[in-house]
Amino acid sequence: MSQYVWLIPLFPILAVLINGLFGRKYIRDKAHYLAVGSVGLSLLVAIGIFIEVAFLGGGGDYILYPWIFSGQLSVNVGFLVDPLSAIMLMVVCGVGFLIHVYSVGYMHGDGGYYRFFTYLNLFMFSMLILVLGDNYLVMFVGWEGVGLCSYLLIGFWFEKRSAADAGKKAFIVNRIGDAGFLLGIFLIFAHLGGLDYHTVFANAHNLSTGVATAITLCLFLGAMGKSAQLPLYVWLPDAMEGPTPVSALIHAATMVTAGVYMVARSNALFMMAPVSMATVALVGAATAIFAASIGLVQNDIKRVLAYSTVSQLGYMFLACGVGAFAAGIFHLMTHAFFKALLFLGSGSVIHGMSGEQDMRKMGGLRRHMPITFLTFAVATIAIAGIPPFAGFFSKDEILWQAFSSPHGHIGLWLIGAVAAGMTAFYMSRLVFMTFFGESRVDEHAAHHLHESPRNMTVPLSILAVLSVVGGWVGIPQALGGSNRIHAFLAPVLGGHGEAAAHGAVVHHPSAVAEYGLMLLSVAIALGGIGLAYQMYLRRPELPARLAQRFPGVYAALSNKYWVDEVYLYFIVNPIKRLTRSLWKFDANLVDGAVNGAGWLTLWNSFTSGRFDLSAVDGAVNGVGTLITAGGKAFRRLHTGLVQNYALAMFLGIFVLVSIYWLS
Amino acid sequence: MVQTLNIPLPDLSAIAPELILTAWVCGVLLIDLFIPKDRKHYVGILSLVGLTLTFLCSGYLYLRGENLSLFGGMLAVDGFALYFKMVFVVVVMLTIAISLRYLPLEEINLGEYYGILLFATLGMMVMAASTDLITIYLSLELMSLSIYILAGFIKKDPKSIEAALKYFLLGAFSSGILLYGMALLYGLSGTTNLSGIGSYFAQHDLSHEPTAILAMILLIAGFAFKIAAVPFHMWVPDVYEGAPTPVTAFMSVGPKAAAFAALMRIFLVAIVAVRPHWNSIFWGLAVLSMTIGNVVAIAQTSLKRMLAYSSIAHAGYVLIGIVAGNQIGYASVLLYVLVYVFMNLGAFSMIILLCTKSGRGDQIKDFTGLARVNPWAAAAFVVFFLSLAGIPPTGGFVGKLYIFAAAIQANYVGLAIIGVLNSAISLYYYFRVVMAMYMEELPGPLHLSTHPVLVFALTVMVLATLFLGLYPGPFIDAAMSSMAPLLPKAGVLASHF
Amino acid sequence: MVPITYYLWLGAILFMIGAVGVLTRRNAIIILMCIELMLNGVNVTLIAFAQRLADLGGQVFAIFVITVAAGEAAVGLAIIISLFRNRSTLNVDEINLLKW
Amino acid sequence: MDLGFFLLFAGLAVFSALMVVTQKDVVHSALFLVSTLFWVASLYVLLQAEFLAAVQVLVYAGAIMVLILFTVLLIQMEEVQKTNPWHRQWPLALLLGPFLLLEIVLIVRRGLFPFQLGEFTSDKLAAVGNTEAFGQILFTRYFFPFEVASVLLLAAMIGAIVLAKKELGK
Repeated sequence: MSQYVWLIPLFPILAVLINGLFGRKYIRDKAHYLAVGSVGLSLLVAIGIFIEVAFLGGGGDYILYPWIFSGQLSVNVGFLVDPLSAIMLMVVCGVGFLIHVYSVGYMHGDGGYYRFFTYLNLFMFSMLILVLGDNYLVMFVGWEGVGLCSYLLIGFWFEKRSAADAGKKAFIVNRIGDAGFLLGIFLIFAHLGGLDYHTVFANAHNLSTGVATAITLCLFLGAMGKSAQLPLYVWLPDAMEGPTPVSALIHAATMVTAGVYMVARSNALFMMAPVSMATVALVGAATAIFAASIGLVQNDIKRVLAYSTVSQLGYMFLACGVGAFAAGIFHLMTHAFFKALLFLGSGSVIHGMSGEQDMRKMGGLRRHMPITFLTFAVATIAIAGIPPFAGFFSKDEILWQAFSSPHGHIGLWLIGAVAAGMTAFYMSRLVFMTFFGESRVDEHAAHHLHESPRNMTVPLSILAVLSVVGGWVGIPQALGGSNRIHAFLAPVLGGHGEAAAHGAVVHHPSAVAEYGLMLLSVAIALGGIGLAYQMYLRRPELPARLAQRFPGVYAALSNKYWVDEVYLYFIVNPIKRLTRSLWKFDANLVDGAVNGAGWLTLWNSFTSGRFDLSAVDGAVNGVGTLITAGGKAFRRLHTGLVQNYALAMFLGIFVLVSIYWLS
Repeated sequence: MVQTLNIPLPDLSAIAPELILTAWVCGVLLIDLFIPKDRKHYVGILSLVGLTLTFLCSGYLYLRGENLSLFGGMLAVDGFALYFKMVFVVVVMLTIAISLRYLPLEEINLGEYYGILLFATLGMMVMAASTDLITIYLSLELMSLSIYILAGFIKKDPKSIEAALKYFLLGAFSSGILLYGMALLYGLSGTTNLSGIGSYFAQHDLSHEPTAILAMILLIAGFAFKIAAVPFHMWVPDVYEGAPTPVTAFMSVGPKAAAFAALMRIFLVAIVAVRPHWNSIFWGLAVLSMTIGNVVAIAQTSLKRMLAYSSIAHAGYVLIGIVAGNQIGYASVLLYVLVYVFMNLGAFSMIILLCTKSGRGDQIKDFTGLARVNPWAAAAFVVFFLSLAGIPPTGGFVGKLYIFAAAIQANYVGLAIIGVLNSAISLYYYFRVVMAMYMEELPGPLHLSTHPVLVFALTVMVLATLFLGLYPGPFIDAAMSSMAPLLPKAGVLASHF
Repeated sequence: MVPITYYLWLGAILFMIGAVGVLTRRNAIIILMCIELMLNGVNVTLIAFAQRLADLGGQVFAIFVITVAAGEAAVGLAIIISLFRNRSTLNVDEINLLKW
Repeated sequence: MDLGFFLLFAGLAVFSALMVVTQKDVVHSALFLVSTLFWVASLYVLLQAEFLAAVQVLVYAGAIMVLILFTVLLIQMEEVQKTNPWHRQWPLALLLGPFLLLEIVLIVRRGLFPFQLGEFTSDKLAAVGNTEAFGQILFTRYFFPFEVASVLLLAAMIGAIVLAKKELGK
């Protein structure tokens, strides 16, 4: 079965070609047949492969053809089937398939129906290439592909200016990360002489710590961009401008986890670089608590989920950083189930509410949307970490590893535990505000309020089941399970100083500690839920009073710690001031000589409304604007006067000769 | 005293490609006189036949592994020269293919167009093969003069003739500078032969001779003008915008590649002794070209100008390969040139696809909603842009991969970082066009004027761009082995592959 | 015997007068003539070297430079004539349709 | 003796060159260019390049300058004369030019130029005759560039005709 792995990405790309080239004229609103069908076929193959890998011991490296085979660099287009990629396949194809089905209902009647499915399938193709590739270069192919699709899909409703801006923002931040990843690849090539995983990991132990640190930090920069970690997380909340199925698939379940996958895949490299491990853990932990705290006060239903995603991704990196790669992947999987479910559920709510996303205008929806409510509640319990739901097992394992692993630290555990409490709180808050209490729905929307169609609720139900049982593959031995997923992933991820298998330490003196921590984290989760219950159901006036009591804290949280603004003031504005004064200096100096008019206009363009603060939205847009303005400025040098050009050449020669003459 | 002249004729079969082409130009120009005005495209097709012959001939010599020095060291027929010759012939064939429809539209359907294009080809071919300053200068001028003429071919269009004037004045200025450098080089070493200069420099330690460095700077200025590296790039946007689009497409790849070929011959063979100096200058030029090219491209509204700046940036990328100075670096120059031919010509050809009697179709906004009208055309454009931005799985990615890998291997990590960041920026402006094509609604009816030959050429370019990305191995091999004749002279040890 | 340096200086001076002329004069024809001056500077350099080196290569190079100059002048003047028909000016300052 | 002639010719050449650049009238500039070319040709004679001197006068001062003057006459220049002949950037050019010249002058003064590497010493040239030696070498060693140059002239000719001829039938 494994040898047919190439079929998995083939189906979606065929659908892309057919839908993309004939969609507008011939297929139009039937685009989903091909789109959903192709992903379904991929899912079938993926299931077959998974069964083979899990139970029959199959798998291997399937080389399609040699891609670059000349010079010192030799890379194949090959697919690697091993436990890690098998799990990723199941997550991507499974969740992807459900979301495709859901999209049929959600996107019904949209003008860009065929376009949507084309992009979505293209995304599936890229993501599958990413997880299946047997070397970094093929992974990078997928990596860039998912980035492009994300860009196209965030900006899908391009009529909305905010959507177009969000696309731009995502794009720029991701490019920073991608550049890091690419540099990491080059460094790997330069120091290990190859790019396929086998060669790289087999030779990783020859790397010096310094080189390994450089490589892994570059790789992690890529992961930070793609997986929205501090400080590159800013694009993900804005990415919610895209259609909700996109948020569910790309910005929750699959693409954003690519960074985690990459770090886990490169575990052999990361284990060589303690500094990088510590960085990963710290960034992960910081992101987890930081984003969770912002999530506490957001009122847009999708934004809460977005910050929650950022926070949960932080958990996964925390796991990787303490050497518990399997735990990271485990959480990646369970998170894919319940976060996709949450997003789809919120999509169902938004759909029912005729597009309203503000939770303050919801309430009491459980009566109108019973299936959505039920499934949403399941997902909330799962993410809050209440046993025996999926989230409990994966999150608890991460916390335990953060505490007990040789790379771990009690501080990391503490941060994780507090963030877990916050998670429980804001998720319950979301449920209480949306589904309970009195209806605050305005009349117009209330009129249309309805449960979503079957093709949306069925995926919700399936995901709900998965959110419950998904964690059972990783029940720790301390609770009488066998932690199958850990054993399953061990050939790829295990063995690297991780505090042995979770639960294999039952006889360890700290077994008591493990039970204790487990209970503690459940208690924290329940506490979070209880607090939310108190604040939003029992005494709804409480939040407002708290906000009044602690205006600073509230403002900090609701303004997302002013991160965008900080970027603006501390990075963008100084650069701007610098360039402006440089230009001014230049302009004064050269003005008389080189065409003054050009320089004046240039200076003008800097001082005029182009740099209007209010026009600049956040740091990243600021950087974009900055580059654009730089372009506009340099452009003015091209005065159209041929002798200015000749003078530039002459000046170039003059400078070069002078440099050498003086030295 | 009566002396008989014995003109030493070598085995002419080695320069058969040039001979065929020369004969063909004369034939084409003569036959053109008898072809009626509305049938001038036959001249183009006839030229294509001649180019095919030239290509086959070059290919035969290439496969035979010729490595000769002719005319007393004036000309080399080696893998390096033949590789470039084949690239040039492909460039010109594609240029003719995209011109067939364009010329009648602009009412410049003259047979001489093809004749002069072939002259330019001849110049480029000789340039890549030259191993003497005199031949390099003459062939460079043959190429440049032909392009001055082609740039101003739409005489009634003030923009076209303005482009010709600007290119001519600056080109003549820069070739004067180049010539001065060559004269100093001649005075320093007593010969115009590249290997002769190289061995003289090696024997007498001239690596810190101020005059040698002055000559080197002047040569750099001259060549930087031709390859459009900052700050010698100022002509590029204006000339690219004004010239007839097929000519722009041709200019952006052909002469650039030829200049790189001659540059490599001069700098790697003749003045390799001052390598530390020119290397640091090229480092600076590469960084400036990439950064300014990419940043200014963002601010453009005209697609032609945008592509002009992007071609400046690409010159910067290619220079990285030369700065790296190892075998992969040099080979990556050859590889990148090949990839660049297809992707850049392709991008310019898209403009021709949109060109109508009423508009030139060279604004970015002209492409709004193209994906709705013709998804095939839009998809082709996306392929070219992905390749230009260096996104896998296209040829541009493989080319950039090799260039940056070479830089890293040669320990120019900073240069590689700047290059990678720059290619990150570049996607931004390429994708503005993609967004316009895919995301925005059609403002009005959009007419694509397709022509079977143009469509065929576009298909070839798309497939080539993709093929180079998906299966680049043979081409990398070719680039590596073509570079081999120059490596010993450049002091690079060819490692085993 | 005149030292070669004098000839080189003369060549440099002619070259630089031409170059400055290219940068400062606005008339396209005069710019073309200034370029011819630059080429003359180069030729003086080449021929001076040729004599010092007792090698005729420099002289041959110089004659090719003159040939190219002739070709350049023909093409350049054709462009200038064509331009004048179009724009009725030879002022390169006024020829700036293409910019930015 | 030689030095005296050199100084005379060089001085005249530089003076004429300066006049080319500074004269307002194109025709005056052109005439001064002819003068420059002539004095440079005289220098060629001093350098034992008699053939080149002849070519310089015949081709350059003769043919090329006539071409330029024809163009000048072809184009009605009245309007052109009225405007300011100087580009706005002249101060900078005038600042940089002499500076760069100074640098070049100082650099080439220290240049390590080899001496008499070739076979055509003054005595040999005097015996064989410059023109003959030149012709001999042009058609043997430099045969290939000669052919390239001929192609170049052909291309230039065709191009000039295409660009300069008026559209027929319009």
